[in-house]
Amino acid sequence: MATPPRSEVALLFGGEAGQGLQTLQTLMLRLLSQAGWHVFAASEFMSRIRGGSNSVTLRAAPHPVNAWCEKVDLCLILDPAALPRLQGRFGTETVVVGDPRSLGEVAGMIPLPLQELSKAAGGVLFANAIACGFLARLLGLDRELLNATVASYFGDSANAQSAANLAATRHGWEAAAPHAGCCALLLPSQPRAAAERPLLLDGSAAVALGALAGGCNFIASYPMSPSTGVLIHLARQARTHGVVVEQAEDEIAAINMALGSWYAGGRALVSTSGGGFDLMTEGLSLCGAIESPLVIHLAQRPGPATGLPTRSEQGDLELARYGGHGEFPRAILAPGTLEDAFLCAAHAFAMADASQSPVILLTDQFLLDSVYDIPDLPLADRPPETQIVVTAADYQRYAPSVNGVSPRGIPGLGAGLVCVDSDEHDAQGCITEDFAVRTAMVDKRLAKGELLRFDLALPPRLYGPADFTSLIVGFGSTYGCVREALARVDAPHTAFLYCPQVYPLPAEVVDALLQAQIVIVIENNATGQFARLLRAETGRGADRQWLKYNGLPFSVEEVVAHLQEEDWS
Amino acid sequence: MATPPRSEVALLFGGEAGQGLQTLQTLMLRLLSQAGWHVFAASEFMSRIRGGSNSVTLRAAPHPVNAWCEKVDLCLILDPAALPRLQGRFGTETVVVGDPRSLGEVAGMIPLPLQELSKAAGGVLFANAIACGFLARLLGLDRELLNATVASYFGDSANAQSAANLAATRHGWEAAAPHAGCCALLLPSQPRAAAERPLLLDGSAAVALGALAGGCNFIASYPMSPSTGVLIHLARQARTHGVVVEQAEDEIAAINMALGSWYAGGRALVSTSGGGFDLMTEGLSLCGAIESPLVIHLAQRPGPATGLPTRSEQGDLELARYGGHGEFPRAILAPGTLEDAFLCAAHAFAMADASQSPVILLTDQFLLDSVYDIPDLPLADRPPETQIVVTAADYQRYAPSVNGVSPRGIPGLGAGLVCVDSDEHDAQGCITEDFAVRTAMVDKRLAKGELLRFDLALPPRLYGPADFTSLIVGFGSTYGCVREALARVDAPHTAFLYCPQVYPLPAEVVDALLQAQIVIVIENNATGQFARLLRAETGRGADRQWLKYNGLPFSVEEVVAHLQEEDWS
Amino acid sequence: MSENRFARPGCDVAWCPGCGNYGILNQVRDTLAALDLDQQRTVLVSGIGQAAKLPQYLRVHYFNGLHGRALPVATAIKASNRNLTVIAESGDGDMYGEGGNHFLHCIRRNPDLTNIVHNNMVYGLTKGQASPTSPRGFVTPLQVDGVILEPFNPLAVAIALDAAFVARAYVGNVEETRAILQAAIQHRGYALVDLLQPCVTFNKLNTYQWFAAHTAPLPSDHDPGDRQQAFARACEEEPLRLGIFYQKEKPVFEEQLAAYAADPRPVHERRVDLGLLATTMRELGWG
Amino acid sequence: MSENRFARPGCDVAWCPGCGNYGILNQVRDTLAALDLDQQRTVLVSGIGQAAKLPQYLRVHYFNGLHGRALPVATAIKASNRNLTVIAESGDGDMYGEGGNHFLHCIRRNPDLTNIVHNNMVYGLTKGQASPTSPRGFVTPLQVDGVILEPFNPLAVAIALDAAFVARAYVGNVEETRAILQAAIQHRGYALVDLLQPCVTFNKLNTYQWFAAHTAPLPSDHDPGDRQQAFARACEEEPLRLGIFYQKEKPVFEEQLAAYAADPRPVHERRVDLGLLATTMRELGWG
Ligand SMILES: Cc1ncc(C[n+]2csc(CCOP(=O)(O)OP(=O)(O)O)c2C)c(N)n1
Ligand SMILES: Cc1ncc(C[n+]2csc(CCOP(=O)(O)OP(=O)(O)O)c2C)c(N)n1
Ligand code: SF4
Ligand code: SF4
Ligand SMILES: [Mg+2]
Ligand SMILES: [Mg+2]
Repeated sequence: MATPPRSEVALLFGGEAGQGLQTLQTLMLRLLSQAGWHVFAASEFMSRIRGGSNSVTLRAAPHPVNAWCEKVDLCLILDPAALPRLQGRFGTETVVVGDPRSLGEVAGMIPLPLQELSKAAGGVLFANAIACGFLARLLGLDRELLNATVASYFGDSANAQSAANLAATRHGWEAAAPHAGCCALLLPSQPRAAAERPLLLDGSAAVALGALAGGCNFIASYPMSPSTGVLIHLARQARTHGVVVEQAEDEIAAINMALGSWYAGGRALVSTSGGGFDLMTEGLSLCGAIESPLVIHLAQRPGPATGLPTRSEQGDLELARYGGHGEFPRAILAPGTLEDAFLCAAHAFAMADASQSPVILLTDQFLLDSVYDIPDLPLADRPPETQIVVTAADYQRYAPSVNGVSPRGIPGLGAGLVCVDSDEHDAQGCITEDFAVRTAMVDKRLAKGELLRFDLALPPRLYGPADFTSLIVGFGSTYGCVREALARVDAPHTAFLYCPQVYPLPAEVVDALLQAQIVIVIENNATGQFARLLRAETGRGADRQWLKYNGLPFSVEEVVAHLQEEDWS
Repeated sequence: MATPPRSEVALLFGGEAGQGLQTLQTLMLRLLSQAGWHVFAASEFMSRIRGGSNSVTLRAAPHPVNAWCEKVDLCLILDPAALPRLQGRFGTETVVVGDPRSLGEVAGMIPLPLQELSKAAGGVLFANAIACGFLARLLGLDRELLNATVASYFGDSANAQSAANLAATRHGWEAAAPHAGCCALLLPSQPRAAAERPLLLDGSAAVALGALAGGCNFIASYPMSPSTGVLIHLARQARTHGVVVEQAEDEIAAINMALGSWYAGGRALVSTSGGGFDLMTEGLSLCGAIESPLVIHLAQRPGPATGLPTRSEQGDLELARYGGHGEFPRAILAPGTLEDAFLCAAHAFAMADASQSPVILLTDQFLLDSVYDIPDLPLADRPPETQIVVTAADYQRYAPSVNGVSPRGIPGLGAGLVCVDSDEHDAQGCITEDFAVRTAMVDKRLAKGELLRFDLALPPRLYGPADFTSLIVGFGSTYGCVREALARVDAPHTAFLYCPQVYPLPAEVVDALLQAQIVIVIENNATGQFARLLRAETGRGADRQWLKYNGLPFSVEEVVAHLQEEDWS
Repeated sequence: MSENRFARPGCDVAWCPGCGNYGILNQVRDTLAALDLDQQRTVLVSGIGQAAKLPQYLRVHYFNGLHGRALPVATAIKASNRNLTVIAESGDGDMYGEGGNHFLHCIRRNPDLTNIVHNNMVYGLTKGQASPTSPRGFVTPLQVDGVILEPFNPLAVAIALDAAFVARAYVGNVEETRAILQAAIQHRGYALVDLLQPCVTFNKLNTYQWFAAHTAPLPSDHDPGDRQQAFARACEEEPLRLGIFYQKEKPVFEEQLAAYAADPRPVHERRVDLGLLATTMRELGWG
Repeated sequence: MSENRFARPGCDVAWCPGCGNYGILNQVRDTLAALDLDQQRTVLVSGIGQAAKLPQYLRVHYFNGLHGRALPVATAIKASNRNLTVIAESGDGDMYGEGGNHFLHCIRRNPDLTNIVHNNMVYGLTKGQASPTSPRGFVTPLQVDGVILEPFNPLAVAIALDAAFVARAYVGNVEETRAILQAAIQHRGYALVDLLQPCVTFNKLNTYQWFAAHTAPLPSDHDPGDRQQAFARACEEEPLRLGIFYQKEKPVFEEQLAAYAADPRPVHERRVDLGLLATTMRELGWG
């Protein structure tokens, strides 16, 4: 079964919840990254704590990777249910590893006596280290690097746990002897120096760091997959970075708390998923009415209702755009990379603050749970300043202004009173039913939308020829697979327009749509929400739609197949 | 100040909340209706219980009227604040009536010594009867009819309250002697025989009656203007018509109760306004997921947030269309007349039941609080049947089917089990994470959208030439003013497309848009939501938009002015 | 118990090995059978969470709705068809957190349903955050410095709301829990069973051992008719008392509805009376 | 009282003549002045309803938000700037109905704020439907056969939640109400004042006369430190007792937040520490 050395490799681990796939993922990511590779991992898992059947796809390549692929070079199977679930992805050259004791005899499978070795090592807890040692040897990796990685993961090597895991790793390594290098990686890659270490982050961490970089100092949220990671990251930083963190009793409380915090001078975030966002929409409307800044992280998963809680979809774009009653401006940022997740999160705070409007950061389970290496995150030179004024005695919260933005005061800072009202109000914030004031206030609020469309907008990025005739348009987490697929297929005159800001549509998006003869919109939902949004806003919709809605992200192969179906002549 | 007799008349009453404008409105509507006129009244009022400054516009004409106009022929002013608020609507011929004791001297005002007469009659409670008698005489109405109307309103004439009010009416009548007929109506109109009485209904009553006709037997709601009227009407009918009525603790409870009732075989309605609807959107998504029928009455008022609680707007169309996370079909019906309010409410139940989807009945404060006469409401021949099946032992709630609709069982009827789940589920209603089942279930749910677009759709109605080149498109309560304005202005090749179903768009709407050279969309909001929806769905948007968003409905005069600005050459 | 007709053998149960939910499942199933309930008239309603998966594992009608919203659904089912036996069950986060407002107002309504709350003092399905009943100081991935909120005392609150039936059980006490569930289902009106349940994965504090050591039955002289006494016992923290704290006959919600004044049939059996409707139309139509 | 700097003279008050809210407005205004609060640091938060309009008629900072949602807003304001005095007030429908879940969990949190509930036992602004505190049998345009739900007893529930300060006042008793409001604002932690208020337009049952006849001060020997006694008195229906039922020193929410462990400043005074952030980034970035 040994194959010639490969320039890149795709691993797949299948197992039950609770079998430690996450640990194995981390160990292998670190090991391969330290060995000099670019790495990527994405996990798909069921909505349960133990059992079921989950998997992790892990890629290593000499160039950066950030897309999910179906192809598998080396597959480790930990539970019997995994094999039938995953084998559709196997090719003729896929190397399959598993324990015959639990899986029975499988033709061509390289046996890894995991049960036996675990028992010897001291229990199932050591299965990950064993598997790691085993896989490392199949991949032809360096043994010292392996040991260093395992040791650093489990704490310094003096500690007993670390020592036991190192021993387990060795057992795995040794058991792999008959198959050493059977799935070897081509380049005798240079291990990285510690100083050159890239960042290995998942999307949740990137969003949380971006929020901190944006000056976030308050988060109130209610746990909900896949949004909880951001909340937990910020809870861990509460002390260090001075963030007020509260688990609210429900999503309604969460968003109202966030608005209360902005009112008092905080920079608040809420993190939720579709169902929780629904519950927040009245608060979103309040945000529009009182002209408060607000950042909402909407982490998408497949709906409707509870749907598939741990899986991925881009099915809440229209909810983000239209949720909340009445009319008021908002912005929606939909990053597709870790860097953009960071930048969009940070920028969301600046946008919200400057426009006194809600900004929705639209992510999905796939992006949030994907891990890959990036050289660095672009920290700004200076900390962000909240645009608040020291009020004078005659302060008016809703003083008229050309661009719709009134200077924002906060209680306790200055001589004025800061009065905000969810009813229609006058410049002072007092309830009014005056028809002319109503009209003026609507106009004032809507004027701020122009700031979001122009001054504060995040432009789209075009990949491919500037004189394209065919244009693939996407947002959020489809970024990686489209770029990789385009690199694989010869699609002349075709460009990819990646839109980290999906609403309001920056002028460049409109221009690109007008230039295109064929517009293809790719999105991870069933009804083509982005295409509809583009048509609603510009009159120009999609000529072709690439949709997927089974709960999984697009794979590179699927996009390649779509590209190949197109007639590029 | 006497003017030549008029063929129709527009009255305006201005007063504080608590001064009895509603009683006066009812008395005058009945009187004029009994006298043989077609009548219409619309009120605009502040969000307070006493004080403030409200008004009622009441029209009488030989032909049916159902639009609000700004023109005033005869104005009764009850409070000092009303005069400056309303006098912008006066023309040179407007007859103004008021009590100099409370208003001071107003040039040209016909004095009605209301304070003095009220005191004599026994107190302020009698002011309405006095005013009614006074106005009746100015209008040249028949005294016997006046007495009969007042008597029937206050109960039989033997009763003391009735007698006192009759006396008050007489005082008013007598005080008007010097000005009798100064604002006379032209036709010595024939009083109607009692049997010919038309119905005098407001929009809330029409919706409630439509719901009953649609078989509604359950309503759970939380009070919120302007949706509360429907709830109250049904509460009054609870005993007679066997309706389970419950004031929920919040809107979330309300919609979940409604879903529970449908599950158990009920036909449930919820009634709310924008903010409450926001809170219901998670339940709406649940409705989509479990494929429950549901009827939601969304009574619009100006937002965002609390906005103008007692005023009118069409600002929640996009909320109705896109609210709720994930993807599932729905229908939105937006009646513009009382007959349609009734029919749409009844049809909403049939649609929801047949498609197992949510149907949103979209109204607004103006429609709900407008009163006019209609000959009758079209009751069906047979009571609606709920489409439920007696289950067999192997019953599957989500059995596959061609049009997406699975036979709907309920607990307690048959040998099967009825299992519904908000998670993605298989045919039996059990949780699944199978990717193929997921895809099939999404397709099944979305297939039902075609039923709503075709088989069950309420088609638009076209008024004007079939070979139009200009098309005015509207939905809901703009109906009346557009039709009246078009009757007044010569707008060749222009037709009005009135859409009681705004989503999914019936094929006829699409056809009409394609035929039109110029599309004008009229809507009572600031951002042109219907125009955007049309563009999103068809690619064809508006060439011109007539928008209004100060909290008032369009007046006939405004639409006339818009029409006159158009270049019809 | 494989002959138990409420059992759904062979289904893939998504709980962790050792979870307290298995015991609850058995106890609920046995109680339904012991009461000889009509399967065709038994409806379970749940929200979202580990506890809320329970109906999936029984042969009953079920409505597995939204997180926190089981009680309004259950109330409406009962109000639409009074012939059904309705049980609303979910986790502590679901019922006392997200669904707290419904908990309050459902008790005020007093529909004839049973409310079983799997109280594991943690959010299981979302991986171990604090629930409203988590003790002070409880450390979680989110409450990194420990819980700082006063734990929610469901029994005390229910008694303050004058709930018709208020009980606490512990899944480890099989017979006692069955007896309590049985009494709760038989009680006419709203019945709360706060059912202590170890979450072996995320709650390393409130374990089987902990519950065994920190619970005790109500004293034998406890009088469930005495609201003040019930409240006092509900406030006790050590030991946590088990049993029926409070019980009272009260007017039942659905029995008082005007809709049933003249017609006892479930709403699905009724048809619109068009003649009556025409009359109503005329009545309303006179302005 | 025109020199009262919290007064906002000349504003158009939207309440009905004779409404109990006028008295509450005066009492709140006088209490703020009597406590000599810093106007620049006093924030009123309200929801929607007649009661919720109160902040409009005072010279204070205010956040007049959504129906039912004053408490989370108020909690966050206090948690973001501990130098502010925060008062959350609204009607009974707002606080106990739509906002019921926040009422529960705000008490559990125990932020240092005062919660004034105008309890007129009716929904005023929406024209007279029953509120959670409406008595059984109360007939309204919506409850045409009278209320069939158990009235919500806010004091009993608050005591069941072990609230830090629980009081009931009646607007007709001017001095007593001022004293209670004063104590509530001065109390460190959450303080509930359920403030009985006649709605002269929609509640023809619970009038000034009715309240005068059916309320009485707590007995002079009442011990606000005794939770059981407080609960027992809270359960009494005739007369309705007035005064401070329960009071307790408890850890305050915002004092326990990790965000303030090293830095007492309000969040608006802080800036991101970029160096620290770079370190955190590296820490998280090692997979
Ligand atoms: C509106 C909404 N918010 C959040 C969630 C995510 N969620 C699912 S279960 C759960 C909590 C589970 O805890 P509990 O109710 O105690 O049940 P357990 O899993 O402990 O049995 C949460 C927060 C959701 N499904 N819906
Ligand atoms: C989400 C939402 N639901 C309903 C309403 C309508 N509403 C406004 S005030 C109110 C109730 C008022 O009663 P209460 O809180 O007791 O105040 P009161 O007017 O009696 O002082 C309601 C239901 C609303 N504004 N928002
Ligand atoms: S996480 Fe806890 S509650 Fe959930 S199944 Fe596992 S042990 Fe049970
Ligand atoms: S309706 Fe009642 S509560 Fe509202 S202002 Fe009038 S009297 Fe006061
Ligand atoms: Mg739990
Ligand atoms: Mg009230």
